[in-house]
This record gives sequence, structure tokens and C-alpha cells, in this order.
Amino acid sequence: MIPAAWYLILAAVLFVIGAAGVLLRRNVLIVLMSLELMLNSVTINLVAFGHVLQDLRGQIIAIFIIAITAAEVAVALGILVALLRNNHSLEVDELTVMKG
Amino acid sequence: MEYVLALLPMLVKMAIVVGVLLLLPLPLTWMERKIAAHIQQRPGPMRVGWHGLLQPLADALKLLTKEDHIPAEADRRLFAMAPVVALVPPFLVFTAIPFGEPVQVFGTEVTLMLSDMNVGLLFILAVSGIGVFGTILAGWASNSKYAVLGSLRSIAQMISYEIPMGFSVIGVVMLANSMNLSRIVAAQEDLWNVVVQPVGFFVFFIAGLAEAQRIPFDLPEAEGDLGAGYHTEYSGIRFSLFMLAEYLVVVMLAALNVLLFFGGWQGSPFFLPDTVWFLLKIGFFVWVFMWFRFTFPRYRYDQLMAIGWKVLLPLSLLNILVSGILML
Amino acid sequence: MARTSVKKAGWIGRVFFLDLLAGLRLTLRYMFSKTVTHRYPDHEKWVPYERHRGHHFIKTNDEGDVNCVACELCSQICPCDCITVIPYENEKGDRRPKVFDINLARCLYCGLCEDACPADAIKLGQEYEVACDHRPKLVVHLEDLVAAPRKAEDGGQVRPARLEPGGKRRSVATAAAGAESHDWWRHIRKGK
Amino acid sequence: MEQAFFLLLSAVAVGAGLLVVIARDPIHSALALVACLVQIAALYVLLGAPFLAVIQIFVYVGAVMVLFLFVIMMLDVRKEAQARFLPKAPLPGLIVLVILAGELIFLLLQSARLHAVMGPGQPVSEQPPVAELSLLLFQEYLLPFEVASVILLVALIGAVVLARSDEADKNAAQRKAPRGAAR
Repeated sequence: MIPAAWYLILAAVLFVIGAAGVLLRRNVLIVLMSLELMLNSVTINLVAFGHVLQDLRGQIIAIFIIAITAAEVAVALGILVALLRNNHSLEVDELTVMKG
Repeated sequence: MEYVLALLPMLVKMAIVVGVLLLLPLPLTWMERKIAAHIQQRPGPMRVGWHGLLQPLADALKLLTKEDHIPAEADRRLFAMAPVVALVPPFLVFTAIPFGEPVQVFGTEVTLMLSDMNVGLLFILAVSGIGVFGTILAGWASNSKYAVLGSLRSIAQMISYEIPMGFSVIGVVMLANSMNLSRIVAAQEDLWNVVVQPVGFFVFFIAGLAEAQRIPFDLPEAEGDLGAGYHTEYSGIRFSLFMLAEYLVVVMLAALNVLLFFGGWQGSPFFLPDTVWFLLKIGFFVWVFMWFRFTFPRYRYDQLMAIGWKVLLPLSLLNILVSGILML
Repeated sequence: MARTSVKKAGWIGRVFFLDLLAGLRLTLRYMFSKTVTHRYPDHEKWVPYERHRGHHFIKTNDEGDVNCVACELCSQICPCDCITVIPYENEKGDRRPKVFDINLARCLYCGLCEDACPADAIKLGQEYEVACDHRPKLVVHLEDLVAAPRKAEDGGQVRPARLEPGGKRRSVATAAAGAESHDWWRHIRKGK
Repeated sequence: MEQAFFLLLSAVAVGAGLLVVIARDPIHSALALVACLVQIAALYVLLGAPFLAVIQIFVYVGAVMVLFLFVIMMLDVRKEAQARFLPKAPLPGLIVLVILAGELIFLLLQSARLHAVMGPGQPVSEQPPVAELSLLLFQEYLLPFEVASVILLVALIGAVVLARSDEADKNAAQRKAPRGAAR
């Protein structure tokens, strides 16, 4: 039997790693991937709680998260491709098109 | 000690499966070369052994002793990883494929599969979907135009054909009320699914061919226009690993076709054991794939995409709809 | 060669993939038909027709003397200058070649030497296995030309043969003329 | 046994996660993320959610990450791989990270409500049924399910619109024009 706390610790560690990627990396693609990592750590938490409480709702929400992530990635990568086509770079600090 | 005893059947089964899978390409290459030859009205390899039976060994020896070349500008680690990554999914898939009814060995019941999963079918589809990573890595790490083009093609092809492939088996899952492969086989005791689900079989067969990157859908390695596609830069033992993976995917696809639509080990003639009958069916499908390979020319890329999205996807959706209505 | 018999089947044919099925039927028929290739070095060998222009030979007369009178017409007419003839006078006072070399690496097997020969001496035979691993070996001398096989009677047939690696000059040993040879075209024309 | 599996999987997951953030080449990042996601899928099996594990491999590894790799390869980002981190001192980011980590540790150690839930854990069930999950999904959560499908449709259309270039349309129009004139 695996203590439920272990899952929470793992999720926390992955979340912090993902956050580090989002905050520190320069490449937009890697920032997006770090976001995925953060989403996954949250999903681990949900499923772990569902397992501990013997409730399937945790898994249901995880499924929704996965579905929505797929949509998010499709749109985000579409935006990236469009940005790059208009001669922007992939660096986070240069993507300032919407700045007033 | 008890632990080891409990694990023993599993270990034996694993050893058998891995051993057979590793040796399988030898007869398959011989078969493929012979079929190719006879379709082209020539005898094929005849010189090494009786009717060239030892030819695969000679080929293997040649591949193993060839220079293992890595391009100068290649990403060396990924280049070395790619063939292994390509090999993992086909092996993984065989953990979920049943080879017959459970049998009695020394008084204990032994299932003829490594893992009896409730979500077996979905697992197989998912794992065969990640088979594309080997191709992607190989193409990217080679740092060559042809290889990158090949892996770009394989990505697009995989994504487009995974969808109809997944949808086409839903009819089967609905009929069996389960995604467990043994139960799907058990549900076909009276009638094989190919009779009930001809459209599903058609879509699954074609999408499977495309998913396995077999001719006529072998765009990623199209030697006519891309050199050899994603494994242009590979030689020697790494290349042979790609070949191994390719053959395993073919066998896996044949096994899936048999399990899902041709009743698995059901309906064997009275004298054949179930498992042998099942393997014979798989062999038949492998032969069909090779027959297709040496009959059809390669599709053009836009035709490939058009078939996937405009023909197979609507057909599979229609199949789900119609079989759902009929089952109600 | 057999051909598929697909007519324009219209959209019904396209829906049911009649054209693809016809292709599959054709290849299936081929698969169970006889092979058309020769199993050349190991089991059989194709002997070309008599009109074939292959490796040269020099005819001899009844006394075992070469027909050649060393007139050097062949070496004059040779477009690639591959024949070397040096004449001498033998005991009987006849003009005979002392040296008769043909450089097969230069020869283009045009057969002009055959036409030019006034003594019916040099002929082009049906041998085609002249490959070798050392270039000087391609220069054949008078004794080779005399010893070279003459025209085969059963041209256009497939004869039993056997590969003898490490053998003498020709590594494919052919059976005697007429032994179980068969007409290869028999299989090919049948499908038409 | 299970604990050993958990430790192995989570160690690999954390290592791969670190590699995602550290790697210079986006392709390496993406592959590390793939490794990490596969470990997480295995963890789902330990958590008695094999269906979710398979979905994770199917959607995340088989589709989302492949899409990432496709875009990375298409955009040819080898030039971009020069600078790894943000140029100016990422001090604010680091501070935020430290605060975040501290908060999480504090919560995990101190929160009473969390400890009320966290027991020794449940045993891993061998073959959890998929049917109950689907019943719950299609009965109680039918509306969110439909909403999710609509969102996916919108995303699909949005991605297509975004990826279409205006120039391509213009080029197509130009290419058509002279042909029409010649006729």
C-alpha cells in the first residue's frame, strides 16, 4: 500500500518543476510543455484523492482535463505557427504583440 | 519463495513471448522475399540452404557485421535511442494479446497471455500509437532532409489514421460489451465479427495498414522519393532493429485483425489445437499484407490524407451509428 | 504477359474497389504460376541463338591446322583496333599467324572481322562468360581461340549447367549439347 | 513491491520533469516530457485507474506530444536553442518559485484537512471496472461531457483558422488568375 501522501508530494514536486519551466525558460514551446507538466501534476492529485476516497469523480475530472488539454494544445500550437509565420521569434520576452 | 513461485509462470510466458518475437523476423523475411519473388514470377533466394531457408541468417550476419555509421551532424544520443524506441511498442502490445483459452499445466490454470486487462483493446491501440516515436526520433536525429521529411509524414499519417482505427473497433466493443480481448473473442463464438461488422473490418484493415506504414501507405520510408525515409542514415545493427520492429508490427496487426474480426481461436477444425489455429490465421493475414505489398503502388501523399479523412473517418462514424441503431 | 481485364466500371466499381481487386487477382495468379527466370549459374544456362555474336573462335581444317592465312584483314577492319596479327611462313610455305591476339576488353563484338575474313577462319561464337578479375586475362591468344567452343547446335535453348567456383577459365560447366535442354520461351508465351 | 514501483516511477518522472526544464533542445524537452507522462500513466495504474492510464498514453503521448514534436520539427527551432533561460536575472521568478515550493511543503506538512483525508492509502485493486466509470461519465456528467466536446470542436476550427495563412490564399488566387486569362 502506498501512502496517499507520497502521491501528493510527487505532484507538488512536479508542479514546482513545471512552474520553474514556465517562469524561467525562454522558448515558448518549452513553456507550453511545462504547462502540460503542471496540469499533469494536478491530475495526479485528483486521481490520488479519488483513489483514497474510493470515488470515481477524480478520474472523471482527470478525463475532462485531458480532453481540454488536447484542445488547448491544438489552439496554442496554431497560434505559435501563425506567430512564427508573421516573422516573430519563439522567445517569450519578444512576443509582445498585444502590448498596448 | 512463494512470491517467486507465483511469478514463475509469468516469467516463463514472458521468456517465450520475447524469444519467439525476437526470432520471428527470420522466417518472416524469408516468407516476404519468397512471396515477393513468386508474385514477380521468380524463385527468390535459392542458394543458402534448401530453397534459401538459411538466407535470413546470412542477411542477419551481414547486417550485424556492417559498419555502424552515425552521421557527423547527427544527434548521437537520439540516433542511438531511436531503434530501441521503435522496438518497444510492438513488444509491449504482445503483453495484452491472448493466444488461446486458459490451459491446465501441472494442475494450475495458466492463461495464454501475459496480462488480462479490462482495457486491453484500448491499451493496444494506445501503445501502437506511440510506435511513431521511433520514426520521429530516427528522422530528427539523423539530421538529414529525407529523414526529417519521412518522419514529418509519419507523424501526420499516424495522427490521421489513429482516429478511424479507434472508431472502427467501437462496433466490436459494442458487440462484446467489453474491451477485454478474451471476452471479445468469446463473443464471436457463434458468428465472426467480420460478418456483422464488414465496414468496421474494412476501415480497421486499411487504417491498420496505414498505421503500420505498410505499402501502399509506406509514405514515411517511400524509397522512390525519400531515399529510405526515416532510416536513410541507418546501417548495420540499428537498421536491423528497425526491420525487426516493422515485422513485429505486421504480426501485431495480423493478430489484431484475427482477434477482433475473425474470431480469434474460435472455429478451429477438430484436429487442431486452438492456439495453432489462431497462429495459422495470423500467418494468413501476414501473407495477405505481403500480397498487398507486392501488388499495389504507393499512394500519393494528398491521396493518403484524403482517404483517411474523407473516406475512412465518415465510414467509421457511420458504422458506429448504424450498429448502435441496430443493437437498440 | 497477362493483363488485367478491367473495364471502366463506373462509380460502382470504384466503390467496391474492382480495380484493386483485379490487381490482387493478377498477382495471386502470378504467385501460383511457374517462375520464368533462369536459375542461371547453379542449375541451367541459356545458350544464345546461332546468330549471337559472342566470344571468338578460329576454325581449323581437317589436318588440325588453323584456317587463318594471316592476311590481317580482320585487324584492318576492326573498328576498335583490338586484333593483333603477326604472320610467319610455316614449313609447308603457307602464311599462318604467329601471333593472333584479341583484346576482349576493347572488342565490341560487331562481327566485322567475321565478314572480312577470306578464309572462313574467325567466327563469333555463343559464349558470353568472359568476365574475369585481371585485365591481362582478357587478351586471348591463338591457342585459346582455337580451343574456344564452336557454334552450339541448340541455340535458343536452356541447358542444364552447374556452377564450379574455383574451376578453370569458365566456372559454369554446361552439359553436352542436346542434353535435356528446353525452350525457355514456352512458359513466357503461354499467358498471352 | 508497490512502494518500490512507486519510488521507481516517481524518480524517473521527477528526473524527466527536470530534464524538460533544463534541456537545451526543445526536442529533448519534448521527449523528456513524453517519458514523464508515461511514468504518470503507470502511476495511474497503481492508483487503480487503468482506463485513465490508457487515455493518458492515447491522448497525451500519442496525440498531444506528437503534435508538439510535429510543430517543433516544422518550425526548425535549432537556432532558438542557443539561449536557455530568460536573459535578465530571473530573480522574481525564482522568488515566486521558492514561495510556491514553501507553500506546498507547508500545506503538505501542516494542513489538518489534508491529513484527515490522507490515510495509509488504499490497496491497489486488480481489475477495476470500466463500466461504472462510463456510467458516471454519461449520466451524472453528461452536460460537462457535451460541453467538452463542443470545446474540442471549437478548438479544432480555431486551430485550422489560425494555421491557415492569408498569403497562401493570395498565392492560390494569383496562381489561378493567369491560367484563367490564358483560357
